[in-house]
Amino acid sequence: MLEDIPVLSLIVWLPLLGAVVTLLMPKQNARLLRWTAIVFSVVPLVLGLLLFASYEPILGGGAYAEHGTWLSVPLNAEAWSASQGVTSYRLVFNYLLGIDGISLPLVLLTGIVSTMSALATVHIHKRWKTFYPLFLLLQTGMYGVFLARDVVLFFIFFELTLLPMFFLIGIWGYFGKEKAANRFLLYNGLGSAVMLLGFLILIATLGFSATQTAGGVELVYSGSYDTMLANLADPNAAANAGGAMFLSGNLRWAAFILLLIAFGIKLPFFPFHTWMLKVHTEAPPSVVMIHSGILLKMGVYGLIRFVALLFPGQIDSWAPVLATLGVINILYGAILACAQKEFKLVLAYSSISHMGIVLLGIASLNETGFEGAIYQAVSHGLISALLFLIVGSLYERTGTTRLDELGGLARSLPFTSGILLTAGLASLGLPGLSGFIGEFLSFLGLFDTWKWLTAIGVLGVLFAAVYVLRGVLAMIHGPMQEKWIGLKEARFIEALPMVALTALIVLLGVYPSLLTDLMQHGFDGLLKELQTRVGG
Amino acid sequence: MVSMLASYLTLAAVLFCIGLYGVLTKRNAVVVLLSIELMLNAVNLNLIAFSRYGIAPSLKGQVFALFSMTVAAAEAAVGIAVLIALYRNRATVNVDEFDELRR
Amino acid sequence: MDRYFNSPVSWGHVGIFALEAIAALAVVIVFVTYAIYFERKVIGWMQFRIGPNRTGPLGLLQTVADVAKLLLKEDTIPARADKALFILAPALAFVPSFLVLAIIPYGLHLPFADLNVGFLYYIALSGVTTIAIVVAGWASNNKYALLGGMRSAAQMISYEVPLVMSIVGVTMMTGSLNLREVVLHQTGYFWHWNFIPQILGFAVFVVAAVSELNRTPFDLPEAESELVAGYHVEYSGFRFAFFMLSEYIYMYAIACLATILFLGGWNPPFPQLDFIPGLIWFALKFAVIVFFLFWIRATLPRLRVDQLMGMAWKVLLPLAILNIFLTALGIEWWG
Amino acid sequence: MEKYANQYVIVAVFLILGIVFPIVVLQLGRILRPSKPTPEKETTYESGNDPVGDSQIRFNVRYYLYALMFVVFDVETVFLYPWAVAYKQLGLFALAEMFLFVGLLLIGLIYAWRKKVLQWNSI
Amino acid sequence: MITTLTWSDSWYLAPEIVLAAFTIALAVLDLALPRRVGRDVIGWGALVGLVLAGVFVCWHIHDLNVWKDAGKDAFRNVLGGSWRVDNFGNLLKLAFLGATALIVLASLGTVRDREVPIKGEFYYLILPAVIGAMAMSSSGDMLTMYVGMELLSITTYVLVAVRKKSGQSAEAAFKYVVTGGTASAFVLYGMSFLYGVTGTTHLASIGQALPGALADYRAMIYVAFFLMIVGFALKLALAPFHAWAPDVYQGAPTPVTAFLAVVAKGAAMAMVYRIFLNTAQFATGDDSQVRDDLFLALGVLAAAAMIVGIAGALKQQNAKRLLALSGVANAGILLVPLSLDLTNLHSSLFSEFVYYLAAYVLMNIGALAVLTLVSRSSGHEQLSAFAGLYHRAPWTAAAMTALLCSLAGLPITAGFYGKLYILFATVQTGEYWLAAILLGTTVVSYYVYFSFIRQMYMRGGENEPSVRMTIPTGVVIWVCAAGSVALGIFPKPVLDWVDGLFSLTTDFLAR
Repeated sequence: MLEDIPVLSLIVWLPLLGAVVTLLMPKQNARLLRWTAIVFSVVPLVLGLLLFASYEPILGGGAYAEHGTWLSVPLNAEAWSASQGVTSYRLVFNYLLGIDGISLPLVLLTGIVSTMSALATVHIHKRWKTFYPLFLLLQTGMYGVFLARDVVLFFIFFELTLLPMFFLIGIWGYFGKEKAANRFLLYNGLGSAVMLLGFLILIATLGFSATQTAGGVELVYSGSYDTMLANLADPNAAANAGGAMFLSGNLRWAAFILLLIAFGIKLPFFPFHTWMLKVHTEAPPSVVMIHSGILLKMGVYGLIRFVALLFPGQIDSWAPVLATLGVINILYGAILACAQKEFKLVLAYSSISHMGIVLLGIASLNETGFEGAIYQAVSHGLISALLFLIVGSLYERTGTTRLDELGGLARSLPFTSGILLTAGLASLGLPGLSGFIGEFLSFLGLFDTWKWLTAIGVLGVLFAAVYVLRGVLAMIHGPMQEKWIGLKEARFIEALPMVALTALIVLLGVYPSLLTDLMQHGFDGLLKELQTRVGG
Repeated sequence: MVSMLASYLTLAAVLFCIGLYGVLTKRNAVVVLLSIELMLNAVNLNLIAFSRYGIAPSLKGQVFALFSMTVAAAEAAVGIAVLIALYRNRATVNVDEFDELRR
Repeated sequence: MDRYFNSPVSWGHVGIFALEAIAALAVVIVFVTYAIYFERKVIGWMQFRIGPNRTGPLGLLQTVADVAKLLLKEDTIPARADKALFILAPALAFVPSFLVLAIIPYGLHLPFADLNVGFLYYIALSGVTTIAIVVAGWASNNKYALLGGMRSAAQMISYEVPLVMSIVGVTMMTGSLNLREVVLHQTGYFWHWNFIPQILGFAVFVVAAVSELNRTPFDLPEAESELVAGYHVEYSGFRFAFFMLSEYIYMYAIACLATILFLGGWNPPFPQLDFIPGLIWFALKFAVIVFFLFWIRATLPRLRVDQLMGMAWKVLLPLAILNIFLTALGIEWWG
Repeated sequence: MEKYANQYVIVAVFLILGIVFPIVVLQLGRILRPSKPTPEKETTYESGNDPVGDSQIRFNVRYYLYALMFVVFDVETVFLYPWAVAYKQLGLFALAEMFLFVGLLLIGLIYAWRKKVLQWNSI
Repeated sequence: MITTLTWSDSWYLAPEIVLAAFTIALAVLDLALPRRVGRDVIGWGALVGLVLAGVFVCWHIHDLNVWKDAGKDAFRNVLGGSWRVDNFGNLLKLAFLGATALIVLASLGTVRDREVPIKGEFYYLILPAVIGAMAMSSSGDMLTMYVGMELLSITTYVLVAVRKKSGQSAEAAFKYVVTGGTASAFVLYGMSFLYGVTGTTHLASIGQALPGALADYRAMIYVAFFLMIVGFALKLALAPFHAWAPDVYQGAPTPVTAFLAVVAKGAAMAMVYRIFLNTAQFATGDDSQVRDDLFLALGVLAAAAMIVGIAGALKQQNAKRLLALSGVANAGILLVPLSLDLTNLHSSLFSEFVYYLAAYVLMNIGALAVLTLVSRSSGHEQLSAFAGLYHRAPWTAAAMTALLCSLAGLPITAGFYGKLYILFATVQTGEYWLAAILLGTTVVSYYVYFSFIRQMYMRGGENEPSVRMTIPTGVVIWVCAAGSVALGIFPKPVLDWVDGLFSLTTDFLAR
């Protein structure tokens, strides 16, 4: 049944349709706008779940690819046609959507977190008619990123997330919102620029294909991911054969490093992380849910899809570097998180730390590690979404999220505090909750190759216990403050996502193969390639 | 004849440089306009020298010079007109004082 | 003459040309001397006076005496004048006026510099005199002089435009700017002379030329009644003489040009009369023009300054352009 | 071409003579004429009044406007001459072109006229 | 041999002749109309003239297509080759005419007596400027090009100074005259050397003669080209020769600023393309040293312009100066395709150029039209004039956002694709440093352009006066915004069209 409808396109474009629909609605009716947004967030989620249900890992998701030529730009062919009978010489941007074990979990994550975040938009108090279109546009961008199988398309969706985020942070954020928005824009803009350069190198070398048609030769440059993989594998392809379009070793390294930096900024790596702190503290909670829950995962996805899968040789030799970076991230994030007085910052630094674990997973270069990385990404997405949901709901009631001003909330807000505690425990990697599985798989993968680094990394996880418990406990226990007595417990519309997310976290914690099964075959090609390298 | 060409070209180059120097350093707006004319005249000299003693002498250079003279005249006319308008506003022709547009 | 032109340049040529130039200078000085005399006489007659009659027979030496007086007169330079420019101005006025004479062909075999640019050469050089006049007015540091100089500049540049344009018709008919060829083109009966087909151009030329000469009725720059003497109010002695000299040389040149461009140069009015040397015909026509110039000086009052400027731009210029159109059409129609 | 240079030799000779003549005559005059300068003689002549202020003032803008007009029209006539010289060889279309050209000039003139540039209101 | 204009030639010059005729007619009309009659009618007349000229250009394109289908060369040499009717010129002419039409239309809605006191002049002086621009893009001879360039320059000098009473306007005009004059002197000086080496001013003949001359007069050829490069850099306001641009753009009336930024710049760019492709591209084969040096110099200039332009715009508080500096950067981008090697792989430089030019036309004119509206309501041209535009005029703010996205090069807009093609070309030819600079400046430009967005959406503006929109200006703004987005979503038809019309061999190599 799913084969008959363009399900991937629907997932991508339905939120955009929703954006258009909200634009047509009356300005003052916040409730109508919100529910429309929720509906248009739920539908893609449902489609994603259907996909999940019918997904057969062994096929690698091939059944759900959607092909189409989107733009076919003519390049002036005279110079070539004169000599080689070329009839058509074009730069083609494909509309290629596809899904596999790597992207499906992230698509699901996007659906879940977006829906929850849409529910959490009750905290938004102004300019709804601008908010919801942007919010939905952002979703289109995110789905597109995870589903695009053409680098240009990927890039466009990637950029498409920038603009709405800029507005969402800049208009609805807190006091330093403009600065946060600027910083977000500049860092991510830089990241996407670097990425584009890397992609263009790929297109100019790997994206080239010549087909013999009836009329003559047709030369095409395209950003198709599959073409790239095919060209990489084919020793006779122009990219490997020398000449003008030769992907030389240096070029390979250049593209590798460019893409590493691009996705590293998004992830974020240690020196590029400052923008993220601002966003975490200044953006409104529902936006941070998306940002921390999904946008950071775009970095993970990109690292795996474009850095690891396309450059096995390079990543092979740089695995120690990546692992070191990962360990730095873990320790740096963890140590600084211990020192923060602002709960949002604790969470922000913990994100850095958790992303370090993802890096470790990737650096391990084995299936377990990769699975761990993605698992960790999904799980962190859910956990941080939940945490920020709670933060948002607390902030609405208390007007602060500073640790020293809060305390003893457990008495006035028992339900919220309970969820907060669960989320905190998940975040620090308590077995039985999803956080544990991701960390465990990543370390397990890495342990095969880098035992010492693993050990240091695990040390970081111990810190996690310190900062999470310090933060959470400071808020829910401790001396009860007078002014927090009369606080109202979470409303239904807030409680619903909290419960849902908690349930998912528990589910993933106890039933990990729900996701790992999906990923089974996602890395086959890469691993084979690595094996030949290591072996030969 | 080649030496003739060289001397004309040198003269033109000197004139051009004087003109350029004037444009860049002179404080009186009228002198600046004069300097531009000097540069254009250097070019005319060049063109005419080439058209007579050039590697491939042809009349085109003279025609070109004619056009360039006309254009230079028109340019000077507009330049002076603008300067008059400016003078009416500022009562000075010192280019250092044309600083209302700040960066 | 011709054979000099057809052989390469040598010092010998330079010598001969120098003699020629000196001859021209002598002729011009004699002309100026007696033109002034003649002018005073003519005006005198027209105003029922006698004119100069004391110095020499019939007063013939009057101008000579005047020149001698100027030569011996004390030369004062005002203390507040700009000395360098003050001294430069008269020479600057004279040099181009003299240079103009280099191109005037008096006869078929008596050309001086036979330049292809012909008339343009005259225009270019006479423009320099305008500068000299402005310089004189400026350097004197005298209010009358400055006004005179500025007026003179405005007037001369204004009238230069119709003057130049009035010749376009002649050029179109001739197909050359070369003065000798202009004359050769007018060979034949006197109705082949340009002044009949180019009557409009001729009229514009004459009016503009008179104005270019700063002569009455267009002598605003030196209008005695308002500006005392205009730009040369501070000049005395021989410096003053040089301004006068150049003014009269221009008169000479314009008369020659009018003869050449419109009155057929050295051509006789009827080809049958060509036994009389061309030089005589030239001189006759020249004399008529010169007389005409004196005549209008004696009879016409001076224009007001706005009338003067208006006339150049609003009357002469459109007429000159009209003349170009008519000439072009005429050539299309009648070949 | 070489022979044509003769014509300019004449011009050069006239130029030299034109420069030499005033110098010679003025030097000659210096020998002959008296020179007894007094401050009275060297005052600027303003009909017997003592001169007030400097006379080297800025020109009225009006003069610049005329200068502009002159530059425009005089230079345009430069283009008329080559056309006029070659007119008989050019044919009817050249006539149309020149009508256009001169027509443009005329419009310029009318423009100046309407904008009262030609109205002389200075002394 | 005397080559004169013939009646058949006048058909090829029809667009220019139409414009000239309209100029004259409108000038006369302006003189004849009594003072109290509004001058809008002249503006509409100018618009009609522009459209008519555009129709003739399209007609030419059609003719050329017919010839091409018939197997003939798709170009025509007119007046002994000094004028070329080819699709390079035709496409650019369309761009210039369209841009000018937009500007005229926008100013019909906004030009107030304060902005341009003598409106009639403004409308009919813009037409000869366009003729100049068209001559620059359509000439096959340096002489004609030069005359076109000066026609454009001199009319724009006047246009900049058209606010007679404003000291700013006059000051800007004077600066423009000085730099413009110096630039022409440089260009002309370079041309004179090129002429001296080859004995001709006809571009194609120069191209043929240069390889021979290269052996003996190498130094002179270098001098010629580098002088021209300096001149053009001045004209195009490429860094480090851009200092005049912000002053002039700020001082000029906004419609004139738009014209300078778009048409004047585009025309100079067209001239650079024509001259360099026709002549400097000569040294193929053994001795490509000169060519490599020249194109490297162009690349360096482009890079410098991008960097300096955006860096200067970073701290700019005056919206017009900011757009001027962004224009500097954009000129750099427009120059990039030319500076790249013309190889088997990269031969689509013209499509890249013309597409980005079209994008630039739309986004710049749109942004300046919005600026006119906004500055009129706020009374100044600082960035803060945009404060809270979202509240005051939400639709205009939305349009401006689209335009700014295009300027910044965000998907999916014309600016994005324009940059993408150019970037792809740089990568194709292996000029990674240029790609890096282009990308780096693009990132910085986000900050620059988003400062408008910050003002519009994130600053209060409830107390500011509301923005009064007029229909023509509104039309222009929306045409530009919609065009920017539409070109971004459907670049293919445009590029297919350009690619089908333009041909390197016909337009640049055929003599």
